[in-house]
Amino acid sequence: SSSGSSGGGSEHPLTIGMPNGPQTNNSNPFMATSAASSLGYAWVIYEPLTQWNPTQPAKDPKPWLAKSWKWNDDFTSVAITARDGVKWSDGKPFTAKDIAYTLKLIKDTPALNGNAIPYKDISVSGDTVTATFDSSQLLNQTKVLGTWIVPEHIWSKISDPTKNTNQKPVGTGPYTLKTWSQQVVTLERNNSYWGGKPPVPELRYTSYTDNNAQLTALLSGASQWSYVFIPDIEKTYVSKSKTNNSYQPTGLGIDALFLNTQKAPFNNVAMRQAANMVIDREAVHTQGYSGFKGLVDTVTGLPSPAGDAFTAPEYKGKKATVDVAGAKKVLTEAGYTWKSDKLIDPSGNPVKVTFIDPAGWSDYLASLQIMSDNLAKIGVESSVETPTVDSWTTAVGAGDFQATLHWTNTGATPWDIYSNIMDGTQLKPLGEAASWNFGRFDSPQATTLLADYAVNPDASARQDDLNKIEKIFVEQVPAIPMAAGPLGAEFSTKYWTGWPTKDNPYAASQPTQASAPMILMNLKPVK
Amino acid sequence: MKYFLRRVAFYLFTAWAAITLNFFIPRMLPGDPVHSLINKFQGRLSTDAIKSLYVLFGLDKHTTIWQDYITYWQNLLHGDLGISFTYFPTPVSEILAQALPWTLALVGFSTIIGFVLGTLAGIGLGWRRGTWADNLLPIANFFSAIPYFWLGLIAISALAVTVQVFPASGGYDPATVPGWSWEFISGAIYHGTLPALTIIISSISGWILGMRNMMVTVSSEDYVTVAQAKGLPERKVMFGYAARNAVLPSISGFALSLGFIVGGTLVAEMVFSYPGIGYMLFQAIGSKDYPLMQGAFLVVTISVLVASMIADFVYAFLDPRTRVEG
Amino acid sequence: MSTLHEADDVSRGTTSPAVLKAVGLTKHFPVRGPGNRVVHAVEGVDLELQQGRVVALVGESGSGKSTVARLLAQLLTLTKGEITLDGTRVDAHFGRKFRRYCRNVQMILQDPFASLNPIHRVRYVLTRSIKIHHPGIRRDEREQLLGELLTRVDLTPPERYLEKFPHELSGGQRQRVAIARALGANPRVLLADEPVSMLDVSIRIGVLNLLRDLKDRLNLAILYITHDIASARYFADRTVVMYAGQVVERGPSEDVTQRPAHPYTQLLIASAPDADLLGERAEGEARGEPPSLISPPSGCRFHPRCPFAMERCVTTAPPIFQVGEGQEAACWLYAEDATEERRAAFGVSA
Amino acid sequence: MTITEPTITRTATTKKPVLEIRDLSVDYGYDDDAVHALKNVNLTLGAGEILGLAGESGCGKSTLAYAATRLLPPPGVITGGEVLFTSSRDGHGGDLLRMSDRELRAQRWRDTAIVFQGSMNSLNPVYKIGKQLMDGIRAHEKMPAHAMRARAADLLSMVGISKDRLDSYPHQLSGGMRQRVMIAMALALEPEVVIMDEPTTALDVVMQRQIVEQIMDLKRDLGFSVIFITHDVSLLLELADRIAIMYAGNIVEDAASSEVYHQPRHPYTAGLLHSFPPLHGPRRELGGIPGSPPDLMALPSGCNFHPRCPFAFDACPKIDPALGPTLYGDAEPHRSVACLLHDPAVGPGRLPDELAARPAG
Amino acid sequence: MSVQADPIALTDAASATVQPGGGSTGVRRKRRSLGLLRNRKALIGLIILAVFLVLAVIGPWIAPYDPNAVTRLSLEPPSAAHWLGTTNTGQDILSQLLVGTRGVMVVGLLAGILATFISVVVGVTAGFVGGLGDELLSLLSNVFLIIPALPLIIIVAALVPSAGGLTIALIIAATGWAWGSRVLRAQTLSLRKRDFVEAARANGEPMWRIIFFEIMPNLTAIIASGFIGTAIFAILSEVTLAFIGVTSISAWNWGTVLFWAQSSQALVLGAWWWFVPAGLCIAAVGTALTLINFGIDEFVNPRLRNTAASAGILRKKRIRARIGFTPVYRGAPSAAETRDALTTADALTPTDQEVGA
Ligand SMILES: Nc1ncnc2c1ncn2[C@@H]1O[C@H](COP(=O)(O)OP(=O)(O)OP(=O)(O)O)[C@@H](O)[C@H]1O
Ligand SMILES: Nc1ncnc2c1ncn2[C@@H]1O[C@H](COP(=O)(O)OP(=O)(O)OP(=O)(O)O)[C@@H](O)[C@H]1O
Ligand SMILES: [Mg+2]
Ligand SMILES: [Mg+2]
Repeated sequence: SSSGSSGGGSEHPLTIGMPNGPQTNNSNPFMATSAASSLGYAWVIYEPLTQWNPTQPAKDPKPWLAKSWKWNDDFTSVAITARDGVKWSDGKPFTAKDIAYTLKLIKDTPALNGNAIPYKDISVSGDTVTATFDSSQLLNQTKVLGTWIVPEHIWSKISDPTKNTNQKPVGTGPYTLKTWSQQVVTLERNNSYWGGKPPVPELRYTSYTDNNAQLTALLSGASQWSYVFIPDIEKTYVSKSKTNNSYQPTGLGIDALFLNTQKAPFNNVAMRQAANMVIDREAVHTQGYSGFKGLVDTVTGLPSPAGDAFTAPEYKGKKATVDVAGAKKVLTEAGYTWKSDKLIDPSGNPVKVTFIDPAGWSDYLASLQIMSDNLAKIGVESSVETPTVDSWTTAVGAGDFQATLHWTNTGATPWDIYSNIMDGTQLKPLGEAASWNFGRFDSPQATTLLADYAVNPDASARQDDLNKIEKIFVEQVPAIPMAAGPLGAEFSTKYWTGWPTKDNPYAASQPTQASAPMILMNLKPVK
Repeated sequence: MKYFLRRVAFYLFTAWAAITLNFFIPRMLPGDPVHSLINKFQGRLSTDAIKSLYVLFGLDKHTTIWQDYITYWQNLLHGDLGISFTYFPTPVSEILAQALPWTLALVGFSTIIGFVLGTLAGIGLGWRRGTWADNLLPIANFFSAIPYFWLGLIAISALAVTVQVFPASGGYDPATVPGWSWEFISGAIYHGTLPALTIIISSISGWILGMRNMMVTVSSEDYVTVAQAKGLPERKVMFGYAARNAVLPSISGFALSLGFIVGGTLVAEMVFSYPGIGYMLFQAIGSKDYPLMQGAFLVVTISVLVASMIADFVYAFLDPRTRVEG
Repeated sequence: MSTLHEADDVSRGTTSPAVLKAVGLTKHFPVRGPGNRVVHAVEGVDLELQQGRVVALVGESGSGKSTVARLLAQLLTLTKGEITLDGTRVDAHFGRKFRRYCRNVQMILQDPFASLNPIHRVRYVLTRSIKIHHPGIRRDEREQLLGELLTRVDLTPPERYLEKFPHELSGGQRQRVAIARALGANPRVLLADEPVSMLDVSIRIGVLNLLRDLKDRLNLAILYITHDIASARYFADRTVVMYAGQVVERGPSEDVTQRPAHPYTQLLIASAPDADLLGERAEGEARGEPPSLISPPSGCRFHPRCPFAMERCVTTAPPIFQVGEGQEAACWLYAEDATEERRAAFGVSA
Repeated sequence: MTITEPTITRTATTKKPVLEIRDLSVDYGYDDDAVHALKNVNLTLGAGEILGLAGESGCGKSTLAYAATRLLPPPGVITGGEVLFTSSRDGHGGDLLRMSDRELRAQRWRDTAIVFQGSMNSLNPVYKIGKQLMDGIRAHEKMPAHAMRARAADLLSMVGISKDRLDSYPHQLSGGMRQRVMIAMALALEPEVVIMDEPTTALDVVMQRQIVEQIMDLKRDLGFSVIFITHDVSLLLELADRIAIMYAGNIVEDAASSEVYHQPRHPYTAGLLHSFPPLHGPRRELGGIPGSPPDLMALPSGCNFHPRCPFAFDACPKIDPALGPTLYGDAEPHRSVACLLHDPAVGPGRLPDELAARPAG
Repeated sequence: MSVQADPIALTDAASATVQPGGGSTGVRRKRRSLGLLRNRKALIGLIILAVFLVLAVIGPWIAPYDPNAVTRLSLEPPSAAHWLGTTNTGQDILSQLLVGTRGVMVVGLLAGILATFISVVVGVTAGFVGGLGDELLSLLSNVFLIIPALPLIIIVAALVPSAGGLTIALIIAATGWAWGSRVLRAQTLSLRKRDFVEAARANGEPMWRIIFFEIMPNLTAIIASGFIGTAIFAILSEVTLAFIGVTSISAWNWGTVLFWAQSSQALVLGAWWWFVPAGLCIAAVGTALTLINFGIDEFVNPRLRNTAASAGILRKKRIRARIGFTPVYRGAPSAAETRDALTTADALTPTDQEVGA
């Protein structure tokens, strides 16, 4: 069932699985809801302007459909030069006009502007497109340049791109859609790919209904590449066969225990610090997350190694460790007492904590249970509540919680993490829905620093800002970092090698990331 | 005739009630599809997207519920079930059309097999009651008392994981392309076997027990004794006289219990990751995908109604007494 | 063999005033379904019950006997007609008024197995009856009354029966309990709807004798419903014969059974098994099925089965004609101008 | 305590026997507290005879009929005896209680047919009556379909139902018609013995009369023998050649019907006759039988009837009488009675007036 | 659930035997009052149920560990310390099951009681009032019967912010009453036409007393059986909902245990001790309840009863009780008889034995 060409290499198709449930025939790359996005094959059809490696965020992006680009000083304008010799899979040439068309499409269709980029003006001259913005895009560089490009000659004929399922996608990528069915989407090699002949003859994307099914498929070899939660991955998956591999690097986005700084007991900084000192991140990592999400044990909350370049010198290499005695000391100094092993706050009330996360989020809940167990060591009575997702969303937004495990956005810099947790611009009174800073952390200093970091073009001044932000984070403990979302994948080296690994971390390895074509072009058949 | 009219009126009313219920319940659900989507991605979808998603899903407009209800009916009558949020912008009808055949095949097949086998077994057990056959009852009893999903899990664990006889999930062989090819169909049958088997096992015991009790009851009716007195062959007495009458309550029970059965297969589809409508419904509920939820529930309900209508008419066909009396 | 002779005399006269009187009793049951069809279960029945007398109501199954009884007991609402108790019109189906009526008129049902709730002991059944109809009675009086009731129906000693459940009693005993329950109200009228037809042959007579005894002692008016015309002759002073919801003949029991006037009564009597008539029986002339009560035959309802049917029988319903002393029949054969036909039918002039 | 039954069954019939029931015993229940519903019952049906079986409700009439045809439903179990069928036409036959399933099936309906108590439930509600008439024929005879249908139509018209009723369902017929259909069905294969269990009880007198007359006519035409079960003694007196009276699982008297009527020999029979008010003739006071019908679970000792018997004497509670000759012995060769009054050994040697009417001949 | 004087059974039993004379019925009465307990199936069911009810009460106290307590002992197979092993977070599974018993029982019973209440109110009313009211109420229950319950429950459960035990019980009750009400309606309808109701009315008994003292007591068996049926439905629904993660999983019940097992991929990890015992517990309770219901069925319907009770004797005596071929049993076969029997047929099968050919 492969597309003809022989030549010594393996003719094995690559089977890619995702545990995303049934899909519909929808290859609209703009929709997170489309099968193309959900399974990831959008990225092997449509390609971005540049390839940015989130596992090494400090590094510059790699040119992809853009040959080169240039930002102005205050990051309100970018000039992008299109690569030559690229063809759409229908044979039409790819030009800067296509880039301009795509950016305009995003600009004119708010529903497609998923990154909320404030485009102002887009113009073409020759092979260069210039886009201007309403504000500094210093933080959004990768998002602007990560945009995938669609062909103007096709999309301009689509009446409403937000309602289009794009069932015959035409892109520049190394593969083209061959057949689509609910369970298997088959892509075949694009023989006129600008980057050369893709080594894998055929890709088969399968959507498994849930994690169990996906894991079973991985174990049986039915899936060769996937990204799925696997508990105790070493034992469960990797050790099962010597061709089973997993590489789970992290990016700059974390799971943190958001503490409500405007509600007892975490309105008392001593209490937050003490909690930070007794929670066993190692246990949360191994048992709560079953070792799946990356351990974040830096004091700054920045995952290592992705965040190492951004860590303040004073915190470099510093790890958060369990220190019950230290925690008790902090509490005693702050006026806390114990009565028959129960912690009593300075105003004489016993300290009680309710953790909250939605029913069904088993890794979060298991982690919360561990934390709750940890807090018992300093005499805090705690429980875990599990509302429905919706009431949790509402409660967390309104600040109606004491502590919840929640993620942050993933960005090119630590700004997203800290802003999501501490930014005063997101601060809302209790009871009003906030989209971030759920803990109502109110530090004008942090707010100013974050704002400056977002626009200041001077690199060292920015690092300075960051150092100060980190200091506030470490001392004030607005949240307790726990784990970092993995950007990795499980893959089999039975037929193909050349995957990103710890030693060669050239890309985030999930099949649903924009880096997929880069990885695919890097694969080599196993003899 | 009157009987039929009454039944049809009843089904129309039930359909109306279900459709209306179907309209109002999702609207009372808290939360919205955008946040559900964000939550589903747990950080992998940037919160920047929230605004664009609201626009995308058309949730930035406000209408009264009454207007909505009218529009809902209008659309429904035009066969328009709206656009799914989860699979935006795929129309719900398309998603359902894709899922329905699987469910129909799986549920229809296993329900009918379960019913037929269970009824036959019940006939046998009821006819030979007081013999060793009675020892089978506790087994049937046990199977009727275990939760379906658990049976499914055990079956997967035993027959798909430990001994890999059957695939653990899916509706057909991923290596094949859906179509009327033998490869595909045999794969689909192969994939459907384990779910079907578990559905049959868990539903069969109910039919067995019900049918057996009816057989025992009917067997002591005079007309069965008369049939024996006439010296009819055993087979004829057993099927033509005893079973033929004993099956009547089962059939009307079948009509009414379809709702339960369909509920059960929803779980089956979830456990076996079967690409059917029940799974869709469950997904839709999770992601606050009202249009899909409504569509799936509607289809499920309407299929139950249609099936039970058929069962009703089969009953009327089998029982001459209903045909004249109200 | 002679005890009943006086009864014969009373049955002819209607001197004593009626306790319960029904005039033009009519009951139509609506039929489910399209149209306003009804079952004409009872149509224009007149009935009179007198103190110390037994009136038997005979007729084939479905002729409306039970419906008459239930109408008289006010368990059903009348479609037409009126019921008077001691000359006052009654029309109450629930509440205090109904209970007052019940105190006077009590009913006994056909099936003693079904008319006692299996979950209640005899004591409960009788206590309820006493409590309903003697409100505010003292406890010891009540106990005494219980004993009396059981003794009155020959269930002695009473203690032996008080704590029994119905299933522990024989059919005859159950029917006695049912009678005792009715007597608990101290009624003046007993409506007995086939009170012995479900009982074993050997104990039927016992219950009937008991009822007759009670009638004499308590001066009860009894409506005795039966399809066994021989037992009507045995037990009742007057007999009323019903056919398809209408009264076709009435009169002193002896006259009605020995000299039936209406062709239907004649058929009924000819059909009843009687060993004494062995061999004398002529083959039954009247065949056919009871008529539909939803669309009853025009004219005389018996005409499709009547061997003597005439033209006017088909068109016009016959009024009641006097045929003898106290005996009446609703049949055109007894019209003044029908002597010819009468002779043709019976050979001799009546 | 009990007298051992006579070794030779006393045949009360004068005709050649077609069905002989010997020492038939039946229990309901399988364990020790089973109800002994029939105890060593003997009964003989002569060819062409109508044998009436009367007695109170629950005395075992139906049990006898069903046990003799092995149609007794669980928990009934036959614990002894034999039921001999001997064809009066070609002499074939055998003991029904020792036949295998197959033999029994073949024998049923062809030799012995049965009309059940309560016709309402005797017809399969889901089949047309034509089909039900025909499948009995089909099971025993090879016949083309149209011939079978014609036969079914004949049968219907034989019992006075028009043949277009073949396509009716049972619920479309009235009670009387259903009962006639049952009779027609029983006669489908022209059996030699027809057992009728209260075929008319549910019907009113007019209908009962019609059906009884019909049965008499058919019997005259087809010459089968009938066991006619009812508790209406007066009907039997008219109808039957011979009557057997049952009480509490035993036959207590077996005699020609006129003898039963005019010269009852058993106190129970006499009492029974005193329970029917006469329709004609002088009105007389009736006493019925005191006491209540027996409970098979707790039967009185000795003669089961003794607690209700006006003539009981000291031996009655001790000895269980067997069916034997009357006190008049050979003067009444064809009748038998189970009463100690008739037993010269223990009885008083003379009968009370009520039971002492001299034998007719 | 009252065992005493089941009325339906009594009516049937009474009419099945001859009307017993005034004589000694003491033995029979005693036997009957033990009624349900004499039924082996029901007895076994009651015993199992009792065990779980006791566990529901004392479970939290006898649980060896705190079911929430996290330890480092991930996925330990059963051992002396952890009889049923541990979860991936090192929680003791036995403790979870013990603590979770109460949740299951309470929801099952609560939902059963609520649903039974609704079904009694609707069913008896519909059966008793008749006419239009009956039509409407029957329509309502038929609609509820036919609308797929589980999807509806899932949707409704998603509607409430935190679906705890009480809520779930309410929802299940709201969707699970229809069957019971149908049965009760039919029964009430037939009871209403019974003579004893008519007789009570003719005696002057007020309407409410007729409903509550004459009709309702006769429905006990059906109500009990409906209650048990709903309880089974409720328990299965509850664990199913917990399993698919629709309801709150903070309170332990067997469904929650299974939810955790499933979401932590216990199946794949081979941790059978995590999901097998919970499933068996559910099955045990379910079986117990069905057994009790069978007992009630056999109690109510004498036709179902008699052989069940005497199966052992039948086997011993080698009698096969069946319709249309009454067995002939002539006592334990003597040597001679057996030889006789052997002459024509193989005496080994009970059929031949009973025919004795
Ligand atoms: N509630 C009712 N609704 C409709 N029709 C009824 C009702 N009750 C009685 N009937 C009809 O009224 C007619 C007379 O019935 P009723 O019970 O009075 O007869 P009956 O003479 O007592 O008969 P039986 O001897 O069988 O008791 C019958 O045709 C019956 O079908
Ligand atoms: N299934 C049974 N279990 C126990 N005893 C039974 C059973 N069936 C019948 N009997 C008993 O057997 C005895 C005989 O019953 P049978 O039906 O033969 O009486 P019958 O004379 O036909 O009465 P009827 O006139 O009421 O039809 C009765 O006392 C009855 O109680
Ligand atoms: Mg009546
Ligand atoms: Mg009988």
